[in-house]
Amino acid sequence: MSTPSTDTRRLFDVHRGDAPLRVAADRPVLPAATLRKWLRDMMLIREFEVRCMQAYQDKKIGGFCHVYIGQEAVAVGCVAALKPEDPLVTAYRDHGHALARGMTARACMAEMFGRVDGCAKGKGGSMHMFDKPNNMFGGHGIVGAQTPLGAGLAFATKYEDEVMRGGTNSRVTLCFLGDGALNQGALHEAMNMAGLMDLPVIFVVENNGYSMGTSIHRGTTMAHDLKSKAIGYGMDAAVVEGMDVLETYWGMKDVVDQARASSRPCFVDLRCYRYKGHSMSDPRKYRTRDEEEAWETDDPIGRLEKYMLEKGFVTEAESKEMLKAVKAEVRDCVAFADASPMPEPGELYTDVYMEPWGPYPGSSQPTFTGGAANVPSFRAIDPKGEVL
Amino acid sequence: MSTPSTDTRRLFDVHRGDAPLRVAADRPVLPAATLRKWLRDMMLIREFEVRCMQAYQDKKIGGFCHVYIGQEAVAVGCVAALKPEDPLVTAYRDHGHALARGMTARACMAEMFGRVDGCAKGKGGSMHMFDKPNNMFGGHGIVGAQTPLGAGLAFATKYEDEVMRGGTNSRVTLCFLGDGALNQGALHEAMNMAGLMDLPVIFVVENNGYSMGTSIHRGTTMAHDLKSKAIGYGMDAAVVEGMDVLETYWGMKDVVDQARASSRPCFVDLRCYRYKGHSMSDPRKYRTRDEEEAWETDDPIGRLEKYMLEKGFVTEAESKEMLKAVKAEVRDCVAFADASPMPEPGELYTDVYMEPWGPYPGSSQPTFTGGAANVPSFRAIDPKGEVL
Amino acid sequence: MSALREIEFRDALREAMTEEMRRDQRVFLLGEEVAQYNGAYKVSKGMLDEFGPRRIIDTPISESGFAGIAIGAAMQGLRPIVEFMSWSFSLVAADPILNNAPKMLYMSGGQFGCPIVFRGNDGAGGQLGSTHSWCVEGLYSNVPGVKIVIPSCPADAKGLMKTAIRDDDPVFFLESERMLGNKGHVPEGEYLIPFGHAAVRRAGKDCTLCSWGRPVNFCLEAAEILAKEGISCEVIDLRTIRPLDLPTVVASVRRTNCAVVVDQSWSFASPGGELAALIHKHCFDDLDNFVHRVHSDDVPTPYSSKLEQEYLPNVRKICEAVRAATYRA
Amino acid sequence: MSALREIEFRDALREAMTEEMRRDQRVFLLGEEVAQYNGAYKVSKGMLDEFGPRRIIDTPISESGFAGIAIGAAMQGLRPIVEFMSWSFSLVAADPILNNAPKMLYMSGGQFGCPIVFRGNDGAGGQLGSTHSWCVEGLYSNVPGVKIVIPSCPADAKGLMKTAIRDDDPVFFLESERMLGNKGHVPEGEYLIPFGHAAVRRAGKDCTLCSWGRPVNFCLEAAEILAKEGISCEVIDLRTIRPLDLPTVVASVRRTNCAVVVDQSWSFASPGGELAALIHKHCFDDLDNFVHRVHSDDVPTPYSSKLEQEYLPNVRKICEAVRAATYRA
Ligand SMILES: Cc1ncc(C[n+]2csc(CCOP(=O)(O)OP(=O)(O)O)c2C)c(N)n1
Ligand SMILES: Cc1ncc(C[n+]2csc(CCOP(=O)(O)OP(=O)(O)O)c2C)c(N)n1
Ligand SMILES: [Mg+2]
Ligand SMILES: [Mg+2]
Repeated sequence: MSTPSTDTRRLFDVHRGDAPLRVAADRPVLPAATLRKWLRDMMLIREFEVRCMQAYQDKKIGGFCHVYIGQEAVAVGCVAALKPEDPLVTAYRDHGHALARGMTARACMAEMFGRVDGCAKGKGGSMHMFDKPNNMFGGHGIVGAQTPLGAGLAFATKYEDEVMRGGTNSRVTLCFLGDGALNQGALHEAMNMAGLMDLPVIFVVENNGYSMGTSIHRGTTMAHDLKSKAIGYGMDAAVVEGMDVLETYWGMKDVVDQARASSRPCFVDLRCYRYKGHSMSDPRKYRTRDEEEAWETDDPIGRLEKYMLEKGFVTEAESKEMLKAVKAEVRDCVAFADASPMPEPGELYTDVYMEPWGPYPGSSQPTFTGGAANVPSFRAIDPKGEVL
Repeated sequence: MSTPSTDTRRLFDVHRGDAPLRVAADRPVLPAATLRKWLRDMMLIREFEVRCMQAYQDKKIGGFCHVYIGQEAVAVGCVAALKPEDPLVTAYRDHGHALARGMTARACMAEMFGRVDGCAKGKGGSMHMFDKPNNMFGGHGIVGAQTPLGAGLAFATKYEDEVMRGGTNSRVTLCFLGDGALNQGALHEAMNMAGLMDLPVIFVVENNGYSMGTSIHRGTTMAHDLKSKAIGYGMDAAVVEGMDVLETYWGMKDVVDQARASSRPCFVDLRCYRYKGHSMSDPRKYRTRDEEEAWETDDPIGRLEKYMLEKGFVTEAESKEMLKAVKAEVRDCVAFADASPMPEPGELYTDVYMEPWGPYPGSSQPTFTGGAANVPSFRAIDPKGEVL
Repeated sequence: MSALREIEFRDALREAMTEEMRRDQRVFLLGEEVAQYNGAYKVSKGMLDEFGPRRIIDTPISESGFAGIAIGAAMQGLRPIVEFMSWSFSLVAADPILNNAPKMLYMSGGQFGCPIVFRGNDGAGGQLGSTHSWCVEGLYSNVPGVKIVIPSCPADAKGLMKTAIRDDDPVFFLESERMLGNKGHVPEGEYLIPFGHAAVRRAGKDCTLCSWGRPVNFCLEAAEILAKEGISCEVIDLRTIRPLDLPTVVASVRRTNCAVVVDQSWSFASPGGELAALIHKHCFDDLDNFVHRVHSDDVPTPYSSKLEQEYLPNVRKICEAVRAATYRA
Repeated sequence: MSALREIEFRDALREAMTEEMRRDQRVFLLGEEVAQYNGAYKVSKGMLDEFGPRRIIDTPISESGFAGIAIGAAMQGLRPIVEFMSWSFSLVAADPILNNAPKMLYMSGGQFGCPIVFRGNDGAGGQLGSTHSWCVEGLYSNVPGVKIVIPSCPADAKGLMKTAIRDDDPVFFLESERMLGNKGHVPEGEYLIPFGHAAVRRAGKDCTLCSWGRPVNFCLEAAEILAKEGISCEVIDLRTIRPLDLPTVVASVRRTNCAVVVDQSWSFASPGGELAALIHKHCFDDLDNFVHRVHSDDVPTPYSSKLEQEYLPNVRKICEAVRAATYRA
């Protein structure tokens, strides 16, 4: 029952309760080249998303389009804490993860334009970015649906290592989810099983404080202490800062290293903010401009840039140059996507089955082309044991 | 990943971690008449279930049959803590709850025999016992499915009181679930919403330590401290003893009274044991005879009887008489069920819709009989606004 | 006759809900973003202001949970309206909506009904991709105990929604994101449209076109084109597929001797396939050709606009099917 | 020819799984009670002993969770077999099995397939009541991207299961609690039965009886009875309904000019309805009567034994349908 007291929960303050640990200051200074890459990657994501918004207005991109602006440090910092062979899976706000993981801006943009050169030939779209070579197991459109998949990826890497190769666990799976996904039952089933089966999966809640127009306090109990949700599954939990890529990296590195060593799951409350609306059609009436500005002044890109300037890892000129190069890359990817052809109608009927028996609009003729056709054809045995 | 360490979890020891509070000793002595009713109710459930097992062997009862032997104190103690108008909903192991709530043994047994005099005319069966006059909202066959329903019943009672009548909450809903249901996502969605919406629902986990052949430690993380699962939803939680009806009653009374006063949900880890197998076909190889015997010596019926003898609330002769009467009642209900006719084939087609438009094997003729037929028939408007 | 009032499909839905909520305190609305956000698609715009947060209720993203809560509330006598932002998200709630709601009355031997309306967007919404473009009638219409309503125009949306809310059984009400902005005449004043009564949207003599929901509009467009080719189509809008107004269809096919079924769901084991089989049964001696069918192609919904257009039932495909069915191909 | 080996349906399934697990380390089995309990229905009896707890895995009662875990594992290259104790419990996992598994390949543009077998008991198990008696093919066969196998006898169960495990696509394998104890000849040695190849179980000339799964056995009984009345039935066991071996059906109906479809699911929008519509389409000029259909009645499954018997497709109903279809009623 919504009671009047509900209204007081409307305030966005994920930072009630435990504040994220700040650990970066105690850690070694990272190589300049590493930070330059991160800066560039964050710029790329930001510029990419800005262009997406334009392209969406221009009706080049269809469907829903959820941009990642403001959360760049999360994708970049988390991916940096992984090895390339560690699987990653996420929800529908997935462009940032795809790019951070190494998908080219061209393949990503072409996908959103629905073109053949998209990562999924234009069949998946904005919410469903898959990139096998980069161990990116997709964006997933149904809230929470990726969380059992994440546990399954962890299960599989461990099974491969331990059962098939007789070794020990070597990979950790990162499974991102939004704070809204905390309330989907699938997550809880996945967390319990991850805990029981000792699966090296990290559930990273990108806690940007809102699911669409619902502030986390209106939709999620114990929003001020999400770790409490992990405790019920006997799982380790951490609160990590997501608006500062150094903090994100170091915080996540601890978590990832520990999960790899222990082969156990972990839950991360990763504090961040999305600057834009939920999707293109969201006027953000559920929060104040003040709140937005407060977060935007704490911008992760500006922060890293400042740090690097201070450390002398980059000059202002270099940084400008970098941004220029990134902008060029994004312009290029838009041009590329624009030039890429629409898929032929015949593409409708491919990728439905690995071993197809179609296409068959209106009927369904078994036309085997794959493995099953090559097996000894044992047509039928009647119930009395006679081969017909 | 199942690791060798799993095996150590196989031991059945729900009593690791918090032991249930024992509170009854500090409470007033209850009237003899009350306790006599409880003793009789527990005897009735036990004898009823013994007869069910026989009738199942005799193939008078079909399908699955899950008996409640050993858990009698739970149903009787919990129901005693309720008011008659408080809704109750449970899972498929539901005969005990139905009887404790006031369903006649006749209606219950006839239902299991699939006869017209069953509580659902033989259509529901053992797992689906509904009794509207007694506010028993069913046994439910799908593990966990009743938990959102329980939250919904609590929502409705509160809505009726507060929105429709302008009063304050007056009723509490009891929602039973097995320990196996802890791992169904639906429960977690229901708990979160109950917490958010301040629903006066009590989730009573009948923690008998096993879901089929799976000991709770093999299927559920944090089995030694289930309260931890409630904490993630900001919900009160209690551990209550289920093998002693006085403890169950007083423990649950505290919980129920508090939920009624606060109009808030609560989670109860109610410790008990089922003496028999999961269903009729279960040989119980997953646990030792020793374990079973240890629990059976702590029998709730024997315990109450002993207490009452000590207090002089009942004599040995009276208690024997009571058992005899109960046995007669159960024999009678079996005879009644046996004599009750099988439903006519036409019953197949009733109770599908309140406002029916069938039966229609193979076709579907709209034959309105209910409210919708009585509305002004506004046949059609074409898209241009002309009434055709 | 004064100027006809034209309103959007979403407004028609809102009028129906609002009128019924004023009339009956037991009715309430719950779902994601229905209250403070005024509805993801603005169907419930302003309803929080009128009815307050106890009757217009925002929920977390817990379809299984809130569908189940609504069912429990309905068992206790309330009359919930559950908004699924999209029916595509109802798969996570398949158990409560299919295993609880439609069977409660039967399993309880008539004791507990479920007067409840589940509603939301169904079908392709425009490049939403595979996970978000379900036509759930392809799955759910198999299940007895539910009533399924799929309106094609604002006037029907209102009249059918009011009937749905007053109906004592669980009603699945399937809207379309692509139609919410469609404007149409909606009469002033109260009216209800009974379930199981098809509307003949256009009279014709050569071929009976049967459809429901959004594709009805494509059928009307196709009929216009085909009329110019000399093929006269009768367009029947079934409005509800459970119950299904077979008599109206059969009467028409007995005159036209030809039928084409247009159904947005996948073909295999679909309501369209069912209707085709039923027409064959009841018009066996009347048909000059087999019943032709137009469906979404039997593949997951593609994202790319061109593919999606090709995938969905469209005017071209309908015209082709009618030409083939009437031997004018 | 030496004495034919007869084993139970459950043993046939186990042989198939065991052989494939010996052959391919990527194959593993998970589900409720499959390991220590040896399977709720003893299908996996002894497999824990042979393969150990890392490949035969007990799960909590979390269908959505473990189905999703299996799908994730399949994306990574493993080949899980998921046991649903009953397909009735798969409704809580509808989203992963319908929205993830069958669409992954498409949504990823061919990058990630899901080589996975979901298996378990389907259909009425004998007085299990409304919630536990689903024929999920009535719902799930609408969905492209899955393959659906419904064997009727132990030999097929083995050969089709082996094909299912080797298949690179998600396969829904529907067993029947009522058949697990059925004995039948199962050849020694390895064999696989390809999908999409129907078996003609009995040759006949007056009427084509089409079915799959358990009711095939009723059709054979009915054919025996009808033969005595002078009606010669051809009984076709489709074995898989996605893919559907339409050519075999059509060839038969072109000879018999009469068809009856027997499908255990509810009638509306069912695979049986689909097959009827397809027969009408492909045999329009051959049929002497409309395709008759036998289904479960369009009501929730009743508990009472007598009602349940009446509710299900049974020999009497099949005989009546054939007599009506052949104008001998
Ligand atoms: C099961 C389901 N229900 C509803 C939706 C619609 N929906 C898409 S995103 C979203 C909000 C999710 O918020 P959150 O998880 O916090 O992620 P964020 O948008 O903040 O990244 C909703 C309700 C969906 N996709 N799936
Ligand atoms: C969703 C679902 N999965 C599986 C089952 C099969 N099943 C019925 S009871 C049961 C065990 C439940 O154990 P628990 O919840 O502890 O209740 P108890 O039997 O101990 O009373 C299982 C697995 C089911 N009914 N529903
Ligand atoms: Mg969020
Ligand atoms: Mg238990």
